[in-house]
Amino acid sequence: MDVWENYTEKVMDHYENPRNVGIVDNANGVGIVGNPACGDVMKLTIRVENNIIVDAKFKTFGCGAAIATSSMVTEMVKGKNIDTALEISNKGVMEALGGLPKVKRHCSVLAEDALKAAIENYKKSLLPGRPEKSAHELDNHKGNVDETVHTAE
Amino acid sequence: MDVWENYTEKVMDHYENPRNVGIVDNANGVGIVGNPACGDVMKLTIRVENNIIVDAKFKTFGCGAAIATSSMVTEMVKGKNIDTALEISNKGVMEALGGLPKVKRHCSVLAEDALKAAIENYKKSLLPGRPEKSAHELDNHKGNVDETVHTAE
Amino acid sequence: MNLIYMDHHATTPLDPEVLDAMMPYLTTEFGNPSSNTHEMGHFARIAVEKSRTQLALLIGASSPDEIVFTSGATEADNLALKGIVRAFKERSQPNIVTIAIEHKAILDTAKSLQKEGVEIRFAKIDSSGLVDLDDFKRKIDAKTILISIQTANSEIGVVQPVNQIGKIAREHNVLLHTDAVQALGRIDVNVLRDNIDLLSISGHKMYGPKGVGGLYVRKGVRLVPMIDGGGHERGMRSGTLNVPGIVGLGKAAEIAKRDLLAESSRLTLLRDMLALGIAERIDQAKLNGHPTRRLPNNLNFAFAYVEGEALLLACKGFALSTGSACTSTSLQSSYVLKAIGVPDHLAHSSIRFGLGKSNNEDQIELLLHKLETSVKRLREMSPLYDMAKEGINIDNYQWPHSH
Amino acid sequence: MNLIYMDHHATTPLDPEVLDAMMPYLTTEFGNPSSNTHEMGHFARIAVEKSRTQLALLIGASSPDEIVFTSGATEADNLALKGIVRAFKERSQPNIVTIAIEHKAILDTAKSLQKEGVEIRFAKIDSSGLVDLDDFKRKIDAKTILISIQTANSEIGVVQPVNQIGKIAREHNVLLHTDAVQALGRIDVNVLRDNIDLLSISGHKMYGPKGVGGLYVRKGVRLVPMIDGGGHERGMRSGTLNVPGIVGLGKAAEIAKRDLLAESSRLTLLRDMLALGIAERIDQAKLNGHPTRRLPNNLNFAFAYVEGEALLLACKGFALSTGSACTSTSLQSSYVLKAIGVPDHLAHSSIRFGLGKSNNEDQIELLLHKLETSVKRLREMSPLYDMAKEGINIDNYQWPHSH
Ligand SMILES: Cc1ncc(COP(=O)(O)O)c(C=O)c1O
Ligand SMILES: Cc1ncc(COP(=O)(O)O)c(C=O)c1O
Repeated sequence: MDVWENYTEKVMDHYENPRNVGIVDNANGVGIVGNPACGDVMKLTIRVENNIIVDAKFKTFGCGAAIATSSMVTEMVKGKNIDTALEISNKGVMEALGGLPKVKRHCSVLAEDALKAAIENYKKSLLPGRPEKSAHELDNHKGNVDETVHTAE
Repeated sequence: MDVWENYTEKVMDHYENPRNVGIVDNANGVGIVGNPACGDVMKLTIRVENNIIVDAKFKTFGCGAAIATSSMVTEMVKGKNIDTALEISNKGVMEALGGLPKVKRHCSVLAEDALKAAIENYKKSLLPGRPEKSAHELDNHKGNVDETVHTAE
Repeated sequence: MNLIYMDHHATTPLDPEVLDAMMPYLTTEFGNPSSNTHEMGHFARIAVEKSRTQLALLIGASSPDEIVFTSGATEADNLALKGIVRAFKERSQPNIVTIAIEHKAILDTAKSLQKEGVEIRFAKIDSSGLVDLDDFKRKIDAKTILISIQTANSEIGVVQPVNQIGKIAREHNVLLHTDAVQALGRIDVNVLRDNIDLLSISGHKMYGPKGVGGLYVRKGVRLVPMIDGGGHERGMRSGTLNVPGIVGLGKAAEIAKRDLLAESSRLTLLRDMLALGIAERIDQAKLNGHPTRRLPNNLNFAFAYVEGEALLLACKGFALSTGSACTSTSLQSSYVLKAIGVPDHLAHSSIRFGLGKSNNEDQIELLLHKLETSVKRLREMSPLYDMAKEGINIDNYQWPHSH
Repeated sequence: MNLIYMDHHATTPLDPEVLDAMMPYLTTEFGNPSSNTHEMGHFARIAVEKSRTQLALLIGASSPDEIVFTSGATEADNLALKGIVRAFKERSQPNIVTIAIEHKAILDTAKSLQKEGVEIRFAKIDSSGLVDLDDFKRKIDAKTILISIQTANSEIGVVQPVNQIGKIAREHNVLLHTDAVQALGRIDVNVLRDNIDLLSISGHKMYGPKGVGGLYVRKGVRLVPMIDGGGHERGMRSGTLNVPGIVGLGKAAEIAKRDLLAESSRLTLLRDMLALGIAERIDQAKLNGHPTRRLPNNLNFAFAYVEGEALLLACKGFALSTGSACTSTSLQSSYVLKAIGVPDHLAHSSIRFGLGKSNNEDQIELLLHKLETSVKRLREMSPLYDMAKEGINIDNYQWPHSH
């Protein structure tokens, strides 16, 4: 957690000027991963047209590295074919940021997971008999992508 | 043993310029007390004439306080009647020196003991049937004043 | 870079007066107090004894001889608990009564004593961090050999009712130890008034040096030393005395006593200015710990929906902390906040403000401004904030157990 | 008063370079290395790790991570012995092999371990203070969990054959601890070469600060901590790190390594000048300890028939010692001199000369003059001298048991 001297300039830049904050209008893929109990929640929304990710945005509750990796991953996927996008790994995100402190690597894993969850969610929405849902209703989580989880009491 | 700041000027004076070092010529009383294993040996020789201590000298193996108390006690007894001299206590010696550090009080006790041993030795030499001995032969110790202790092997 | 330091629970800078007092002992007066054959040792000894007196005066001890110098409060806490346990070793199934928000120096020591067969009993604390006195009393029985309760907490600043615990200890005839590290120099501490038998002191938490502290051991209290070798410190703690450190600790104690009233009222004003500013400018900022029974220099706020470290990063220029500096090498949220029932996400959103001598109103104003804008910015990025606005209760929401 | 300090076994002054290295950490860089949320902590952490490297280099360790910082060598000695004993607690009737002239930090620790059921075996030493290697081997058996032998003695400066002991330890597969406090910076110490598993270091004996030291713990060696609380130092020693002290210790180690050859040969010359001068000018002055296998800065002479403290008093202006500074609060003569068979009266007549950086030839000349005249003067006052001249053997003479 020795963040101060270990965050690269790129990380600090993406933390201070995060790209693509928000929710994509008419998103057709959404991934939410993480857990506030662990200190990180990432929500990634994408708009896919003709298998191309035409837009991607994030909302993140998390440390500086979590915000920077979220921001970076949205930048990396925009304009990419979804199959190419699925090849983006946490390592790739870290490299793009010029590296992350050891204790912060899990943030890049989270970003990869969020991306995969969003794409998977988009793919499932294409299955027959499943009407496209609004971004909000599409909220889902790694591991139980298909379940409605807004079970707040 | 915090000697440096605790020795009074008087103690230092008697240590640096000890009075009456040596063996009294024609001594008729001698006291040797202490033990090199404990770090102190005092030898006090006196010449008594008409019950008056006309001369007193010391030789001491011991710390600064041991030397100073020896020196002081020789000064205190000279010219005194032996009975008055017997009233000299370790406290009196300490007072005359302006006090001693706590850990050094035993030196004043030693000085008192040496004086008593020397006077006792003188008194015994007066008993019938006991010829006056030379100072050297008179060496004796507290507790067994009457025994010859030069049993070196 | 001109960092504004507001992490005074983690450590404090040396007071320049303290450093001045230490300098001779870092240069010409380098004697070992155990050297009794020359003046160097003598001067060192005098300096050490002066410090002992300064400490005794700070805590209201009846004699300087009741102070045992240690390498810090971690050692003092260990010595208190282990030393007493070992002194009572004939007692079968002994127990110690304490609370779950003690410093790790107490909790980890207790854990290691548990392995030796000592039962550790935790008295309840309420959601403000205050000990439940009734429960505390119930936890004490004939096998209780020691009570250990901190004077004040290093994270949430809560000040425990040590005086009342002292009365309970006296009634039950049980020894009382208190870790007063965070309290010294900030609130009045008095071992005689409060029936304290053992009290831990740390230099670097009160503008004194690191690596030195002390344990007050009331006359007549017997403890078995942890560190043997030469019989220094009435046989309770051997080792060559850290003369410059001890001199600094003594001077720090003298200053702490001298400036207590003025500095604690000044800090109270600053603290209240910060608390009020946060309440006025940032909604859903929740104070952790008791609203009034806390140290004059401590605040601990949860800024809901914003992760603490990200907020600290936004407050660059300020040295602040998200948890206890002494334990935050893991990604776990603070055990103290957990113990008083702060929900996980709020624990991760919490910031500790530890004010001190160098802080002033301008800095508080600057900090408030940073906090206000940063919290706003980060909330705009936060998916939790969106959920909250939609009326979803984050605490009860079923998050999947990801990684 | 311009005291000439020749008591460098008791403590040494801070090297000015060391103080310079410490100053930033006594002023602006006051961070707690455990604070990981701001730069202050970060800078402190870097400084601590640098020191670890400097120490590792001094003792030839393979990694800086093998250094555990402590409050001094007394703690390090305790941690080594107690930590290993507790790590081997499943072993029934364990024993430790050591020698009777170890520092009290070892001997007193051994005594307290004895109470816990650990057998302490003392290998024979000869009249020069050197360990008897054959006897040492014989003392080791299957239940031996640790060997502890000092690298060099603080009173008589005798340097033990640690390299050979290391081979024996390796052959018997037993852990080896050495207290290298007096050796560091004076002779070459190398843990890898000598198969040392644990090694104690003290700052203030090598021109570093008081209140800081270290224990080298070879990778893979497990020991149970004495001080719990937060898990600092790989879990082996908790407590806020004494950053200025640690920085100073590191710098002292760097200088010790850098200046080792030059300074030790310079000291050897001074020492030999003093020894030769004493031999030439004062009859019946007997060297205690081995004539050649001793530290370059140590001499220990018995000036027969003259009491040591009286002689020191005569040598006013010089800071010297009659025994170990760490233990001489009693009137007992040195246990080290006793253990090597020095007769009581000669033990009481012994003076330790501990040379160091500030000493020079002029001072040695001055000292020789003082010694010569003082011994002469005091012998004239000494009844023992008279006895000796008469041919009486003081050692065997039957003194009455007075007071
Ligand atoms: C309440 C409390 N107790 C004990 C300690 C440990 O003290 P030290 O840093 O002197 O080891 C600390 C701080 O680390 C503390 O805040
Ligand atoms: C050989 C030896 N070991 C251990 C110690 C104790 O070290 P410290 O003074 O760092 O506690 C000393 C000196 O006091 C010593 O000379």
